[in-house]
Amino acid sequence: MDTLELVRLNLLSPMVLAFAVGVAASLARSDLKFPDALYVALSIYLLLAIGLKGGAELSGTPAATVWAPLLVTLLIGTATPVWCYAILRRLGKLAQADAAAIAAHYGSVSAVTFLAGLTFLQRAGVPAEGFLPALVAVLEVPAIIVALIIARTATGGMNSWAGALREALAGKAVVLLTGGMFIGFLSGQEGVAQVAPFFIEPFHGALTLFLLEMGMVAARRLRDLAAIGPFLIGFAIVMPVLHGILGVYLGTLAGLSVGGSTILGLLAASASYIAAPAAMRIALPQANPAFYLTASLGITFPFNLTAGIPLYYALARLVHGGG
Amino acid sequence: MDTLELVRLNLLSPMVLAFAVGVAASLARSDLKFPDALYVALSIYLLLAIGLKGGAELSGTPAATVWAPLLVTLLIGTATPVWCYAILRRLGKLAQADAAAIAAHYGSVSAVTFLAGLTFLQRAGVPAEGFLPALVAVLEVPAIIVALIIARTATGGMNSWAGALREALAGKAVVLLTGGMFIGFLSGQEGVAQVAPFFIEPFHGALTLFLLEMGMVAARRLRDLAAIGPFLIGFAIVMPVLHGILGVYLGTLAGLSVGGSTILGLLAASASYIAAPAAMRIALPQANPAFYLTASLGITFPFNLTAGIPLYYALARLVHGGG
Amino acid sequence: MDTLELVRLNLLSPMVLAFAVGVAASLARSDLKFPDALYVALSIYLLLAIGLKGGAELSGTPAATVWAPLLVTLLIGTATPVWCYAILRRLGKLAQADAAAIAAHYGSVSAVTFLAGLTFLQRAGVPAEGFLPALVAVLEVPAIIVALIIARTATGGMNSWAGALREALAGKAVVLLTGGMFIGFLSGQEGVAQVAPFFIEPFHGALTLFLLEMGMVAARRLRDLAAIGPFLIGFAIVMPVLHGILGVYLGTLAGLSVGGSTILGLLAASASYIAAPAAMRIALPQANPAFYLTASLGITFPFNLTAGIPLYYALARLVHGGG
Amino acid sequence: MATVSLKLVTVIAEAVLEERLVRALLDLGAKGYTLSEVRGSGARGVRAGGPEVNVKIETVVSPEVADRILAHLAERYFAHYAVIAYAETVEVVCGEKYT
Amino acid sequence: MATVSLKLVTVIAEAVLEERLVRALLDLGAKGYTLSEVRGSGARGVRAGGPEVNVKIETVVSPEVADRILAHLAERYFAHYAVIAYAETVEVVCGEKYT
Amino acid sequence: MATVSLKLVTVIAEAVLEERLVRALLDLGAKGYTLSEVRGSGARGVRAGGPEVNVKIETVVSPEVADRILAHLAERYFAHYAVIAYAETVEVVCGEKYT
Ligand SMILES: Nc1ncnc2c1ncn2[C@@H]1O[C@H](COP(=O)(O)O)[C@@H](O)[C@H]1O
Ligand SMILES: Nc1ncnc2c1ncn2[C@@H]1O[C@H](COP(=O)(O)O)[C@@H](O)[C@H]1O
Ligand SMILES: Nc1ncnc2c1ncn2[C@@H]1O[C@H](COP(=O)(O)O)[C@@H](O)[C@H]1O
Ligand code: NA
Ligand code: NA
Ligand code: NA
Repeated sequence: MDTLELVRLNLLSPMVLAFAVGVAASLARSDLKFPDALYVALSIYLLLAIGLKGGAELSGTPAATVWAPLLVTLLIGTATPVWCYAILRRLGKLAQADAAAIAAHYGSVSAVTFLAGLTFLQRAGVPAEGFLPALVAVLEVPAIIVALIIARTATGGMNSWAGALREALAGKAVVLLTGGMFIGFLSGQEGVAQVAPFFIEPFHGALTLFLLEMGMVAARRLRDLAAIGPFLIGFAIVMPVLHGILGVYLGTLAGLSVGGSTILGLLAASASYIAAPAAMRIALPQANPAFYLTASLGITFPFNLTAGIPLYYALARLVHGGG
Repeated sequence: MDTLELVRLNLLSPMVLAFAVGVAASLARSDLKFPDALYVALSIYLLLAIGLKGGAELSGTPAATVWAPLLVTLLIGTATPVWCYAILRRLGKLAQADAAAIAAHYGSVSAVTFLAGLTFLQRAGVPAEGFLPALVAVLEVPAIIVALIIARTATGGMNSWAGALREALAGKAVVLLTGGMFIGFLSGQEGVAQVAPFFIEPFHGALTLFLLEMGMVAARRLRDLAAIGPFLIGFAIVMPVLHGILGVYLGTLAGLSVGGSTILGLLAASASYIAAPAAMRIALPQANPAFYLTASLGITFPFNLTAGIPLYYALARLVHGGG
Repeated sequence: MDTLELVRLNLLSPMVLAFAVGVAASLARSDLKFPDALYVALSIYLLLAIGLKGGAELSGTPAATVWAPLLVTLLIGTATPVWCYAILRRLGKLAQADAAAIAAHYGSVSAVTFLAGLTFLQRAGVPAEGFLPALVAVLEVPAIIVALIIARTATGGMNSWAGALREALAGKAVVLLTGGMFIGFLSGQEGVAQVAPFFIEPFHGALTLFLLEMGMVAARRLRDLAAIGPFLIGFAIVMPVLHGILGVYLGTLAGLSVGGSTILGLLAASASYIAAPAAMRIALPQANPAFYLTASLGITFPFNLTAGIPLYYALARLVHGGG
Repeated sequence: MATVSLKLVTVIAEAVLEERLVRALLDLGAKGYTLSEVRGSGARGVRAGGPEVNVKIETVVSPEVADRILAHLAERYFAHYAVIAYAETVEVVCGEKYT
Repeated sequence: MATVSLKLVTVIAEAVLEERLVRALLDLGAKGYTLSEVRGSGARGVRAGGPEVNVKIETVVSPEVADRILAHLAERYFAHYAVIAYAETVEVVCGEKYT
Repeated sequence: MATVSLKLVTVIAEAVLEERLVRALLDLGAKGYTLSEVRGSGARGVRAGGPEVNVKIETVVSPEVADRILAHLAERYFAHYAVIAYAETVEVVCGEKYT
């Protein structure tokens, strides 16, 4: 399959099309509105499902193949926020709190982007390691901690440092992912088979429905686009690509397959919009949410969903000597 | 299968039985209550699913077979509200606003009735054209526009004419149906296959659950029965039958199969209870909702669900020379 | 399979593990929170689904095999609250209202416990009668009535006696179970097959998700543990075991299989936490909810879920001469 | 804008009482009410186990009806049920609608 | 604690009007609003069929803006739509934020 | 009906603060609270992107506690967080329950 074909395959997937429909509905000012409860229910479902599946596959994976990917993931989670902060301060001239908050978002991870990536690989017939959800869980929190340490060092005082930390670690995304992995790991393939008609088979459809809503949310964020300025818009596209290259490369070094390296690239490239915003509102309220939400949700998320996924896959094939 | 057998098949379907349970629960004043979010989530799901399926099948249909059914559907959507208005004014002596509002409802369409019809055909083993959901989307809005034009001509002033129109066109039913068709059309059979365990296979079950709630809603409307008077009660049963005959006949002319003609009859016979009420509340607030809601939701909907579906099917077989 | 293996099979099922994750999330004070609408939607789904399945299987069952199990179930429902009340008054020295309210809970039944039991049997490959859901419906209400009669006799006056009764009979659990059975019975195996991808196949997964939430709810109840005292804690463990033995024995007498006897034991052992609490709050508001909710939800439910199910199964095998 | 002074009575109660309280308000002379689902916790916290699920019922009524409602609640509900109630004065347009 | 007296205007209206009413409030000078989903029933009960789905919009404004809002609602909405509104005095911290 | 005059303090705040604010209210002397999920938008609109998800916390307290709550909020939250608060006088039955 050549690159154009991959892009087409991705753009014409139900997921990406549903995202587009959501954007269009929002721009047409439709009265279509997902109940909050549906949005929350779908995210609970998706996170738990991905954990379950990952846990079940982890139960059959020798520890030897897992430690290297885990390590590079941890490395990515702690290093990326550092240089994001430096770039945002030096080149972007952003205030300390704003820079730290954005750094937290780009160092952390978006679970939905991850799911979209897995679905792409599946459609393209590319296998990927089963334990990848574990990497999502590992990548979620470190960047938030690093960014808060930076902010504290830079600004001195800070509200509710400990509280923010505890909440990030016991945050729902982490609890559902690790909880799902725990269930999947202990009940094994056989246990997961029993719940597969609920958690595994309808998964892509539920993700499609969720992306319709994400499209509406992302479109609303775009109204703030003018406020965030050209530098941040550029940052929200260039930075994911750089992180994507890094992730693909480190993933390959750590022994991941083409599919796995694609996903690690995508994880590195993705920006959080669940765990990080909540932590930032509590610990760094002086940081302007219009900056980090518009960048991560309005720009980086759609970018990765549409262009990023096939790009990192093409890169992974290149690095693996295929392509 | 003879007519009695068809009626039995329809009445003993899980859908219709669930509707009956809903009615009974409401009459028994049970504390069973669907959360609003569940009701909304189920309607989002149903509309999107039907659009998806229709879109995927449309992608394989030559335009030549589609234009005639689309045209007669448009005809039905613009003509039926005109005579409904005349009948309601002349024979029913209703106020102008009330007559126009009811005409909008009976000219428009009920997506759930449509779904019940498809499910009936499937159980009876009768094939139907895949592009029928497109007809639902086409039939949704024109009657609302026509009725508002009539009301404006008749009464002079009117609130928020343009607003009501825009909202009808960007209303959630239209957006989800056309959005679903867009996704289904572009991602094709293969794309829809990926989401089938969510959108296609569990479909009838979700519809059954939804009809349980619809039964409770319809039963609540029946409490207003006394207020609406015998004329409107008769209208709510006779008019669907007349529209059903027209729809079956025009559908057959337009080249639809027995199944397709049944559905077009059912569409013509059905009365809106999502798009039309919202538009009427905004543009014609002086029209009494007890009239149009009780007629469409309390009488016509149950009538079509139980008696109408097998009736229009029997008609379609007759018109097609079977029977 | 020996007993240890059964315990392991049960503890490592996705359901029980999900319950444990819910407990852990609550203890870690995670911000994970199910929307109320999701909780309600899942309980509607589970009750309706179990009714549907039971009704469809009942349609093929000769009345002769059903009457004896129904009779012993009715017997259990009316007798258990009587001795519960006596024990709670004599040995526990509880106030009349408190004793009556707790008796109502332990005489009634927990539908989720029932579902967990069925799932266990299925995993263990043990067949069970299809009509068992009918027993749940029958066991739901009598204990509530008996306990209210006791309370009325003991205390004289009582609020809203008739209202509480009507509400118990038209309560949502009863309506959904019997409504589902009605639908399943009339539409038969063929009708249920049409909705199976929604109501039957994803069932275990939905139950797993529900148990995650139940874990969080149960853990919150445990905070009141100190308030309820050692007697009630003991009662909440010993009483289920005694009722479980009784249920298994009577079930065997009534001609139930090993699987069916296990379930009847489990039903007798389980304590209500939907129908009974609502009825008690209305009819016996002076009874302290901390007592009956903590006992039934915080102790008996987890006990039955983890230890009770394999225990009653082992008993049933013993009584049936297997083991 | 010509307004009339009326009483806004707010009742917060455990959810099982919803139907009963609404009926009582209307029987006592309220012409309408507005209801929302809330959570809360109070001095008694009879149901405990985390914030409790309550309903909040608000009704705009004449001072006399307000008095009757508060008296009725105090007599019938306050002792055993989780119910609180308070009244305040509000300025209403189209006052005739509420009496 | 230094506080300022302002007006809290509460509007309860059928849900389809949400967008229109919010726009009207902001046009008339409100600087913010808070909205919740409620159910209710009133003297007219135009939509009937059980409790109706409404929105409740609350806005803290200066007395003049409050007056303008009530007048606007009375003129444009009260006749045909299911809408009620009332105002009351509240003590606000950081009063400058609302005017 | 014998009633007591107390203060109803209403706090509207971004949802992440829920737990913190509830704890603060109880620490400052409130004996109970009622909480609902609302949406809204304000002068600062810090989180923007359409109406924001907030919580509304209402608590009936003595005038002194009301004052302490408003002062605490003004000091700790108003600068950086999306929080507004106001107090009004309400007539309460069974006033002893709130103090
Ligand atoms: N001081 C208070 N302020 C606001 N709401 C309260 C207060 N006290 C109690 N409530 C509400 O009334 C309900 C019942 O209170 P209680 O009967 O004390 O448990 C609680 O769940 C709260 O929603
Ligand atoms: N007296 C009242 N007190 C509180 N809310 C009311 C009252 N009357 C009407 N409402 C609310 O306003 C809505 C419209 O009232 P109406 O136009 O009379 O049907 C109702 O659905 C209620 O939510
Ligand atoms: N004038 C107002 N009236 C009512 N609610 C307001 C007002 N201003 C702000 N709010 C509420 O307070 C929240 C935070 O406001 P702000 O900090 O100005 O963004 C908003 O989301 C609204 O829910
Ligand atoms: Na990242
Ligand atoms: Na029609
Ligand atoms: Na029992």
